[in-house]
Amino acid sequence: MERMMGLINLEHEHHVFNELTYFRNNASLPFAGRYRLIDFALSNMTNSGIEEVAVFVRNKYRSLLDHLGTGDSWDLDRRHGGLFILPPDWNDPTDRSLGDLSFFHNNRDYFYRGKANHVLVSGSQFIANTDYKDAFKRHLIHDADVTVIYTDVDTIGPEHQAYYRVETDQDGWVTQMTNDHRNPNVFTGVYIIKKELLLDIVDYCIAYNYDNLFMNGIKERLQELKVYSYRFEGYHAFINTTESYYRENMKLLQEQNFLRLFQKPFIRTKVSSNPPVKYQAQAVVNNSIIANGCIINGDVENSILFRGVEVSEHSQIRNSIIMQRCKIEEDVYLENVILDKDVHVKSGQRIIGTKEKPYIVAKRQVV
Amino acid sequence: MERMMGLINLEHEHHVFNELTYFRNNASLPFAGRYRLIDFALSNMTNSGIEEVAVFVRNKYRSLLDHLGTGDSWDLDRRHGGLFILPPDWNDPTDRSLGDLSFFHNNRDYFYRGKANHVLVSGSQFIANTDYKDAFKRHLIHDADVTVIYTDVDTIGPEHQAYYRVETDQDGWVTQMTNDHRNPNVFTGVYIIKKELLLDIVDYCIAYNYDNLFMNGIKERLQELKVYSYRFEGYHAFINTTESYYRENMKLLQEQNFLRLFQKPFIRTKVSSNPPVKYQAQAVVNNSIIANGCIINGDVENSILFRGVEVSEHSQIRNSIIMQRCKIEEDVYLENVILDKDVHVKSGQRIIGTKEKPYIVAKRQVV
Amino acid sequence: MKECLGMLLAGGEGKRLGPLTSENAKPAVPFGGKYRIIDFTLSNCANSSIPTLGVLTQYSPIMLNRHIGTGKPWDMDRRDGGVTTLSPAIGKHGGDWYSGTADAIYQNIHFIDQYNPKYVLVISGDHIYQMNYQSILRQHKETAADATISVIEVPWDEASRFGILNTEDGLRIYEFDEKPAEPKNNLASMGIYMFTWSTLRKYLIEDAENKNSSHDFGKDIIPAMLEDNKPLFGYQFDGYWKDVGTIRSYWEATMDLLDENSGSPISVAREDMSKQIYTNEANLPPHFIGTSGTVINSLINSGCFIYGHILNSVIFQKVLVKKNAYINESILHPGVCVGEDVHLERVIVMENTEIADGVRIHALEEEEPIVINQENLSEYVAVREEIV
Amino acid sequence: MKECLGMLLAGGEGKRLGPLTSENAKPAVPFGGKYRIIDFTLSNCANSSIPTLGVLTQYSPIMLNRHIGTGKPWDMDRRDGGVTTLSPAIGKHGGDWYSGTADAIYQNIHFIDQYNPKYVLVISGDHIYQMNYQSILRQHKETAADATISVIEVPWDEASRFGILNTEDGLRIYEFDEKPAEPKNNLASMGIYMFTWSTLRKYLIEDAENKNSSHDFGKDIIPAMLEDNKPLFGYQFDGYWKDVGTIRSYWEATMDLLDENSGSPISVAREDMSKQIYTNEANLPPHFIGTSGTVINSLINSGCFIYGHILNSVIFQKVLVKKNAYINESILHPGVCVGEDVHLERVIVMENTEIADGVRIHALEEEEPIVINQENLSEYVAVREEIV
Repeated sequence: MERMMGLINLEHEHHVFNELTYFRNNASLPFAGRYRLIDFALSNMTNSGIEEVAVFVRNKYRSLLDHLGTGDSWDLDRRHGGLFILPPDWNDPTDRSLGDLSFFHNNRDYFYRGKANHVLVSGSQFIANTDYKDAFKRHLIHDADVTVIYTDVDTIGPEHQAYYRVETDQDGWVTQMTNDHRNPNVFTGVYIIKKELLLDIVDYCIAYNYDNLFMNGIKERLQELKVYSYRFEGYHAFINTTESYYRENMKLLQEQNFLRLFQKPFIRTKVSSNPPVKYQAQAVVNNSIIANGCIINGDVENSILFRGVEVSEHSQIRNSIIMQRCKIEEDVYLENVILDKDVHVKSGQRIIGTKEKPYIVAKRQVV
Repeated sequence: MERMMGLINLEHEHHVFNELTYFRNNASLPFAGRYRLIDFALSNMTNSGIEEVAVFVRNKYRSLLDHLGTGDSWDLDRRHGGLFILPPDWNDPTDRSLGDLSFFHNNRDYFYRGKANHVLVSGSQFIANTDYKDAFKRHLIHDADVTVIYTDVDTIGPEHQAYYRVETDQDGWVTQMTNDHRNPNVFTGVYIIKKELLLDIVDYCIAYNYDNLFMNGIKERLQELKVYSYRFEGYHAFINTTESYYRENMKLLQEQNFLRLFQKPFIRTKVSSNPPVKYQAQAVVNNSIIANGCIINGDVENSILFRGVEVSEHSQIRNSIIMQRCKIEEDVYLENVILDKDVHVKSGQRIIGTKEKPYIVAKRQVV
Repeated sequence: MKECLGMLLAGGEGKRLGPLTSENAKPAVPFGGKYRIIDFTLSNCANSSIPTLGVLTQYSPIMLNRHIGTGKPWDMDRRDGGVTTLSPAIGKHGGDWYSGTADAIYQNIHFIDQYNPKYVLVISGDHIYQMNYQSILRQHKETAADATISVIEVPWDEASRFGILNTEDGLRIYEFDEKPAEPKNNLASMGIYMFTWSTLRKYLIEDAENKNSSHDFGKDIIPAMLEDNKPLFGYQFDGYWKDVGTIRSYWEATMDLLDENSGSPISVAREDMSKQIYTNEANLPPHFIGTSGTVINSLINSGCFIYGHILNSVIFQKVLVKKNAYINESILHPGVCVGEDVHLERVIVMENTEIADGVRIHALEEEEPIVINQENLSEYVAVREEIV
Repeated sequence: MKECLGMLLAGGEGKRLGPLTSENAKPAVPFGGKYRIIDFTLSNCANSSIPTLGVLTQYSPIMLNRHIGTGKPWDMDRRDGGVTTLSPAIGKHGGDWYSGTADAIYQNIHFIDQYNPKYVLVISGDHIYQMNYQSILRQHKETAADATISVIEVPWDEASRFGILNTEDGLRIYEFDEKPAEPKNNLASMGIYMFTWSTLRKYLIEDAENKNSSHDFGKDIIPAMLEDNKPLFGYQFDGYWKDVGTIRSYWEATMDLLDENSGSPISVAREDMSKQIYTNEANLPPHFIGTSGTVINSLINSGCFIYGHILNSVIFQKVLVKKNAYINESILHPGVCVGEDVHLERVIVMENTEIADGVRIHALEEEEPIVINQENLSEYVAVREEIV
């Protein structure tokens, strides 16, 4: 039986999140009221029938370990397969591998162990709710070495700059991957590759001292490999800057976007035991996304509240992202603000950022 | 309710295992046919009713992660509590902590999160099969700040040198911890401490730039703290050199030792799906410990065979430790040998080490 | 050996809950915006470190079994112990359905014996309350009782509706009065029993052999123990406790959740980590309040889309409330879809019911709240049209 | 939606296994030094990626329920699906015990429907074999069959002991012959059925309404489908397959494990990672062979202490064999203790039996192997002493 295994490769992900990633990896950035960025890549994999997923991560992975736990929220707490978080821990003095090749080289066991003969590779910054079953079917039908998933974006923004553009012939075979700013066919960072080939490419890259498996081993060798393309259609976001992070959160406040991202199959995240949201007598909530555990007695508009946020009476929140367990006292006014986890805003405070550059308050601050 | 949480602290463990620990942490050293050293500390904790255990580990922790998995073999795959492996991953530029204090300082969350108000701290090198319920009861009755567990050794060997000796008054309160070679009351590295006090000591040690929580924060402050002693009686081993490793394995071939170590409660380890041992027509096995999955058609005496070892006809194995999945072809003679995992010994080979310095073959060699 | 094993009676049919239990066991009825009734008892066990639990089912257990699953939400997916659902089985002597609460335990003596417990906690899965069972165990051990029964003070004028425990000083029980016409006391049994297993085991076997027995704890086992002058004690509980055995009490207990001063479990769980309520949670997105939505004094769970007006109501997951709908003092179970311009007042809407645009259903203040499902919806709609 | 759901019939009493099933369901009988009979079928499901499985129990299910637990050893402790044990339950129309194999599935139609599967695999938990059910599913889809029945060639002279499938070219079944006096074919049904659920569902409902039916797949459902000329096919299996329904066949299947050329599951599992056998394993230390022990052509599990002589035998976990004991062609179940100077030949010793020093028990070559437990041991010992 043809099967895929999963790999979420966080090496080489470009991101500019400043305060938001001082203490966490970009993959564990909170998103859309109760998720972390990595939930999308991970859920898309399990929704594709994948039963073993590895995560290559170099640093600040503590919150990631905490979030993923035993993998049970994704049904990946398995005796065979399951979830493997693979931080660097290499002790072979003869090892000469560089960049993400170090991860591939030092984790060969993971690839050999599984029954799968294809690998679905993904980053954490392409956000969508999908499965790759159809892409896999076409990958098999065309007997492709690699199938790259791309999407057609309406407006090219700075967050797309870091991704290659895909050019194909009329049959869908990839002819070039470029940085052409006018090409709207943006590679999503997601691709399917034959397992044996992947391991060959690892050897090749190490032999030639390369440090980026996709760039050096696939993109630069398109002529030698059979690389097919698969076009993803559907709601998506690329998130790799504070600006795109804020904008993509806010976009979800348009109902049709929220629906398109969260229709079935559901994205899974770590479960918690928060009770339903309590709206109190003075609550006025409008066009907002509210996660369980919140208690609201104030005025919330165009905002996203993560789990366990408290908003007291006579406070107003506008166009803001309020992360887990923040406490907003009375008579507070917040507009275009991002509060990281556990922020406590004292009574009477007034904070206003801009739409282009929201005001960010780091974790656990009292303001 | 008074409860303990567990901490296995691998920092500051002294060991000289050479080849055996090139690719693994000392805590994951295989022992007694199917265990790893850490199984004893971990099982003793769960057998004491502990439901959350953290492991402080600095490097070569990949085989440990693999061995411990989701913690399910120890019933630690929990939504609340469970098993936390905490390698270093710190990103606070203001952090000045040293030695194991870095682990304590950067993992305060772990201690605050749990319901327990006492911490059972252990290393991985004291091997015993026990629970600490009685020690905990006495710790509570005496309202001790710290209760150190010691044992009375018959013969002092080099493996005991690294451990303090415990001196007490007649009521059992610890008066001194020394390096006195004539004192047979050897500290096991296991102690129970009030959680709040532990966190205070962390602050104290960091304030004074100390780098060893037990030595600087407890041993040097015996006068200020109420440190009680608890004497462990029962079969045990200290394993921190190749010599003690080999000797303590061989000691288990005396039936009464094996029985004393493995009577109830059972030590738990990672389960596998190996079938029962198959003894073939020419098997001659004598005074040996044989783990599941082995197929034996040769002559095995005074030896320990780990899971999945194959011994072909006309081969002889004497006083040896053969780790997982080794394959011994025909007409081989091995005496005083340690084969690490996946070693393949070709037909006709003859290897003889000494009792004091067994011949060690590293992982995956073909000899 | 386990010190204390729990046995949770979840076999009740709950007939007085009407349509709510027509296809579903009472303990599996949704409650509190996110939970099922049994979650409160299961969470009590989890929070009380009672890690080994038998759940006795017999009536329509599929939903219940699926809800409990491996027991993971309550950390009861243990290798040794954990949660086990126990349905009646054929043994050497042929099969029997459970014929009473005591019989249900009797038929599972083998199950209990394999853990060799010293104490057995017998509870039922159809009350809303938060209790740490370690407290009743502690008192049970201190008084060296054979049985300890949790009791709660009820108003004197309601006492005749309950099983009343008549006690001496120190809460020692000398009489059990089932629904007394003239109560001597106002301490009502909560149906929570801590037994010393060796004693209970003996009485269960004797009771099973007694052909005249109804095999009930309250009617047979406790009186038999009292007759033999065994030490039985009351354990006084003074927290929130609510039976949800009728549609009215189910609705009232739900409304209690909206009153932060009622002491009802959800408010307590927010404040106290040791009193969390766990459930087998769907992994749903947060809810979405549209520009036309308003919500006041209500609980809303994840996965909902709210474009209408919600007042004094409890809304479960995956509910859609369209524009200009007006929901007051009502309970919407998971997956309900409420059309535009719908008015509901004092209505309980069962799972996945779709209510078409413009429908209006009201139960009057003095009436029992109306329970709606897809099947009976047309009756109420017809009534409305006639009135019009 | 699940493409294919498994239903495992584990309700059999296994009367012909004598004392082995007096307190234990047949699927829970120990087999192969480490396993229980049902492990082979459960492992087949795990290895075939059939992650959703209903296990139908009714006879003495406690041991079976505890063995299956959350399903973790087979990776079936899943959030959605996984393994569910199904005992008979009281529904709206009162309760019924399962009265036949088809009735057992019929009573669980609601369980199956909730997963909305396209295909349902019906298997039983009392045979020893290794099969990837994906192969039978693949053939079932290719032939667009309504039912595909796994068959195995049996010797012609034994064919009349089996349910024989008479087939046309391409293995299309035109007749099912239950234990034919004069078999037309030697393809025996293995009791493994792949059904298209929509078709099976219809036949189950019809069959349930038929008062004259015995509600059995082989006797009622398959013949009814054949009568309607539905496309039914045989799926030919040619691996190792053994019924362990009698003491003699149980013993023979065990002896097969010692013969590396028999193709029996344990040898296969050693070579082929995709055919592993999983069980709910106790976490025991390796076994210990003392200086006075010898072991030849035998299987020994962990937790044993061997000081005697073991030949052509299978020894389960936690067995102690003392000095000068001599065990030949025997099976020692978990926890057995064999005294000094004991001789056993062709004996099956049940769990936790203690055999005193000097006892000798032999079954002759032509006799059925003797099954010993603590209760009947004295009879055999007495016999021995009389002979002496």
